[in-house]
Amino acid sequence: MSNEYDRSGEPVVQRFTREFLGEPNRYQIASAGVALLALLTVPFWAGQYLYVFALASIWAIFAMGWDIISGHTNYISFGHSALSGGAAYTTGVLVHNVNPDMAMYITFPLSILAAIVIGLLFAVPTLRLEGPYFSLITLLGVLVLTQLVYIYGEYTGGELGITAVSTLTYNLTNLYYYTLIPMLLIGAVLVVVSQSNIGRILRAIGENEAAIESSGIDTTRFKLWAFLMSAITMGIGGAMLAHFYGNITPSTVLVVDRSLEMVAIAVIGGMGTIAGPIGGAFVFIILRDEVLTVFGSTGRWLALWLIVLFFLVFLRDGIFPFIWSRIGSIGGGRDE
Amino acid sequence: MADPVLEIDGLDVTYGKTQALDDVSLRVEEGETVGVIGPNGAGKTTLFDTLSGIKEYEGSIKLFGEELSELSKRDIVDRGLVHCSEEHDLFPFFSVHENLLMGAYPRDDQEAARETIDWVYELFPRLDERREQDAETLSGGEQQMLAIGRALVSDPKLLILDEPTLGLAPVIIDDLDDTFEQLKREGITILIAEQNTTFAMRHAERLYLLETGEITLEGPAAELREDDYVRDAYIGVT
Amino acid sequence: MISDIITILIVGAMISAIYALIAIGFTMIFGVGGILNLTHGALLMIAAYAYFVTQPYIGRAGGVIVGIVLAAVASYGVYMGLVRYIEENVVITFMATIMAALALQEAMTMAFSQQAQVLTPIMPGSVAIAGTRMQYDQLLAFVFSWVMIGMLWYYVTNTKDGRAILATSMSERGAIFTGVDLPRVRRQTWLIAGAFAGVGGIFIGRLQQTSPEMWLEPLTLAFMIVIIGGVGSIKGSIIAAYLIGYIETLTVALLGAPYRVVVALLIIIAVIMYRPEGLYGREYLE
Amino acid sequence: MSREPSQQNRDSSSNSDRTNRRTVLKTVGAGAAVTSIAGCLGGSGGTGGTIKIGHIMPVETDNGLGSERSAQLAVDQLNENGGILDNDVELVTADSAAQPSEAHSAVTEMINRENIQMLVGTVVSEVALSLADLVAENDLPFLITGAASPRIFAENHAQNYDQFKSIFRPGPVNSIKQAEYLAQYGQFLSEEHGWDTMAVVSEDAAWTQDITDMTASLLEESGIDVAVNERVALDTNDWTPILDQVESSGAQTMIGALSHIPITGMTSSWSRNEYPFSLDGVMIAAQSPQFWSDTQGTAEYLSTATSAADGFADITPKTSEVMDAYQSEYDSRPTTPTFVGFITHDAINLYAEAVERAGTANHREDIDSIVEELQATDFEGSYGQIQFQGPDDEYPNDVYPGEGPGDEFAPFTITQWQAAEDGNGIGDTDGTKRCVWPETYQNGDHQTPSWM
Repeated sequence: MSNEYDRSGEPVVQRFTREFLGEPNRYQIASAGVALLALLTVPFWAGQYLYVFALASIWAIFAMGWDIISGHTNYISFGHSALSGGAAYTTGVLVHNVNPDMAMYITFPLSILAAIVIGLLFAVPTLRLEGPYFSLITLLGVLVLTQLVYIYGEYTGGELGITAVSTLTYNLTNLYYYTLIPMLLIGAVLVVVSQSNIGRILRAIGENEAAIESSGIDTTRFKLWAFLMSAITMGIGGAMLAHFYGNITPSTVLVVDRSLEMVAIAVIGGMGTIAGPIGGAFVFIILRDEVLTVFGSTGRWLALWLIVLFFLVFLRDGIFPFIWSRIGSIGGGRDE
Repeated sequence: MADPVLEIDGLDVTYGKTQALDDVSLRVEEGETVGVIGPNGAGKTTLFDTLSGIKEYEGSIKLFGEELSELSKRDIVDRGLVHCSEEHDLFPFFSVHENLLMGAYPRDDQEAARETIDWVYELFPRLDERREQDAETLSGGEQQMLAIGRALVSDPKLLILDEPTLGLAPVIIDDLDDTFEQLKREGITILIAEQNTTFAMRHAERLYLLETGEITLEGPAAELREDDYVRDAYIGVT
Repeated sequence: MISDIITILIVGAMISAIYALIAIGFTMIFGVGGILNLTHGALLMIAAYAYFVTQPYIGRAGGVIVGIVLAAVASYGVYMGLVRYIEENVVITFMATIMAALALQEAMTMAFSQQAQVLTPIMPGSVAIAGTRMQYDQLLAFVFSWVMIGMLWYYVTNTKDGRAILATSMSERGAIFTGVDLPRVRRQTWLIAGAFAGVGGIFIGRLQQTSPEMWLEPLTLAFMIVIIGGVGSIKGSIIAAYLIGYIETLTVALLGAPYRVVVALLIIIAVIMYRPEGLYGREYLE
Repeated sequence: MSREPSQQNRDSSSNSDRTNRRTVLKTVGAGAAVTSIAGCLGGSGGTGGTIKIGHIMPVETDNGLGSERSAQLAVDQLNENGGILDNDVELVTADSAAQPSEAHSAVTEMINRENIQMLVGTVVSEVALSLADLVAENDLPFLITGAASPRIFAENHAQNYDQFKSIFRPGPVNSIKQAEYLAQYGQFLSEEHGWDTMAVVSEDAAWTQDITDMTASLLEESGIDVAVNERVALDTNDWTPILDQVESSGAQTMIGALSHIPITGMTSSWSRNEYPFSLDGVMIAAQSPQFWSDTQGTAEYLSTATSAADGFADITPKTSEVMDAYQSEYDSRPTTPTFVGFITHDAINLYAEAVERAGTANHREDIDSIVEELQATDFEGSYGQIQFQGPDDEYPNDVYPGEGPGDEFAPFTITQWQAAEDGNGIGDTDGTKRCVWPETYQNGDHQTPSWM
């Protein structure tokens, strides 16, 4: 991706955008460019929000990971934090129990592998069946994994967690780019997948699986592929989160609430669009940590869930697809 | 003059982007048996679902002079339109008798309904034998009888039958012929959709030919029987 | 040894009776509308808090009645105020109901704090049965459970309205063609499910704990029971409730409490792999 | 354990005027530098006139809210007496929701936006552990009040003292010590009532491991039969099997270590079913002054370990001062400062004294002086005489636990819920707390349940 959409005119950019974003008008291209440019320049215009934005970037990764399977195919996962948390714990357990100086180039791939393995345990029995089975298994899966962390407290530190993981950096500007760049790269890959035929088939599965199946497509295989992509994304995000906080506890990376936050982010941003959940993560985290704090620490959650509920009832497509189409039809306005 | 039982005018029904019914017009007068014939996928089932209030439509459907879209599904049954569908839509874990009791659901006079149930048992002695059997364990022919029986218990003023002969053995179809004659003697108004054109022609006074969502031909049964196109395309195929 | 077995038999029966109460409403709502109502656990919470708040003023029996009524009304409210508008989209309903449950949890936290509350016993005291101490409330829960199941059974088999509920859960089209008023059936079902959840909630709240977080576990239980018993099947959910109740009791006795969820997950996976329709289920419709 | 008396600092207040003026000049400059580095807004974000104290607690729990209010009380009292180094003191408080992630975010913002100069708080050990790196990186004085895990010091200070030197724990004593004291308390019960069989029941969490391992074996060593030593799942709802097990084991008391599992249900079923044993141990929920009403009076006879006897015994002359000040200010739940409140109140005051002595509160410029003075602390607080262990001790910067539970240094107390005379209990209830152990602070006898 480039931050030069707004100066475009080059055929490459035009072809790219036509292929992957439909037929955006110049306002849409401009606003996407402005949004991207804004993200890349946060340290210059919103320095005091760097930490929040860095956190939002990681949550954007999670929300995208959720979206590529659940948002696209409508197989709703209520336990995606089992994947990211599994990855985070793999990093932690390795560092804590095997070797405190284990390098990231070892822990990172192993963490992603762990997310894939956990993901396949969810996916294989359930993805050939209808949605609710998948939802139940994911929900139980995250509860079980949380329980296992307590059962094997000797290795996982139980509720006290693992503090041995090294923190990425304390420089907020660096921290921001360390999270933003991977997020944008993952986002680019997943947007391409989402806009390709694979993505279209996944969305079609979400709309009417029987119809897709009757046209001779093996939907289970596509769902498995989507889930695999999701697991890899969650693995990357999970390992990043471990290094973001420098410590891992069940409540930080694993408990079911974390999974439901991912659902909420994707809903607000726009399910099945990849780009929507990216924006959704920023909206959600800023609402949670900055705006809604006026309602107090419990009140803000109440407000957040009510907002998500509002979206589900009145703005199902999410905020960014809505804005995108508004810009597309009227022209003008800003943001992604 | 009394309103016709059913009067459809310029009916359009769509599934997403595909047009299932296109400018369909049709009427059924009281006491008549009307047939809709046509190939599989022509839109007969869509038409019947629309009549039961399951599909949204454009155009006009008047049931005893009332616009259908202003009636709830429940009202439609109350007005006497009873749908006996292709899939039967029986209650699989209810016994034969319980299914018939459900047929009595819309009726105010439960005593009269009980009499109708007895009459249905007379009409279909095989159902009588299987009173306590779950509907899902019945054979295809028995399920068809039960579906018709359940519809009759609802005391229909307009009985709409979707593919009653589908998948039935010829012997059973003979039974159905008798049933139909009896229903007509009772004076029940019937709208029947059939791929089995000969069956429809045996019982219906007037026929409509529905092809790819459009009415392409209509007229008295005798007239269509002589029609070359109908004869070539639809008679003898079943 | 023998006394251990008897203990497990008794303890299992008591907890299973409550599980049955929780699962029945969940499965009924699924049956008539194809909706997985994830606010179900929150209804239990509402009933428990209703009993907690009103019992000191109107007595124990009054508190129980208010709890049941309020849960039923809340259930009705969830349907009329939210689900009715989105029920045509199963996935949206699925997510909206869990968000509603989360919102209720936070609302309860704001009103009553996170602190777990103690409910006054409905029937104070306990009795030793074969060496196992049983609170009267546990026995009461067992009795309540079967009385309610009996009443439900009578209602769905011997009354017109009840039969319509059962019929709708078997075939929605069949129900439409026989003139069943679907919106009315749904409203009734949500009311009944709420009442069952209310009874279950008061007993769960009384015998375990009443806290804003008490909704998730019963919800997961209901979900599991319904999948094992067969979605939409009342009979299946009762049998599965006892199955899960006994397996949990055994797991706790043999392996320890933390393994409850683990064993439950393994069983669920086995069921899903080898008998996805559950014990008494039809194929998952739509 | 080496003690380092700190008389040499006692007189430092005599030249405080001169020190202060110098400090103000110095810190204004530093404040500007910090502001520009952190990209922060506002001129007073530094130390230009306000010293900001950060407070992190799960404020929706009684312990957390009691601490927050006590911190505010301490800050108000400091301001009435001229502030710290002539600067106004401001409390910046955030809710950790007992979640490490929430706490991490909140403290990051406090450091970067509010420019706090000291952090006090957290009863939750996982939160304290997860904040250690962040706080150490910023050289921020962090006074831990409530969280008892020894890991905070064993894993950090003992490995690299210089990195983690700014983190202290004024109280309570760590959980290893608590486990030891709990065994001593068991012996006391044994002597008092002639009990010879006990049950130890801990929730299955990392903080209770010492109690499972140490308390039980110490009890055994002193000739008490530990018939049950169980760990129960954190999601335990149904206490009947455990209570039955304790009953059938013949134990006369169940020593519990329970924090995450709600124990209100357990308490009422223990009392209502008249299980024939006493309930003792570390029961976090029972520390709340509202536990009597939460359990509708069934808490009677239940004892729990707590610091400062939750204010129900005069540990030091200051205990009742803080208690009275708190109660004249607040009359809603929690109606007493809770044990955390006392420690937090002490922490802020000992910090104030330390920076007064150091002559600077500028942690970014001069953390060494601040740490040096904190190390030299010998502060009579409301919950005990507070000194810190030296850099070469086993737990550097952790509170000095004294020689025993009744020592004036960081005393360890057990309170029991008892019926109040003449209905003069906490709030409008019939229940009150009495300190039953150690004997130094005792103001009531340990009572066995009436049904035993």
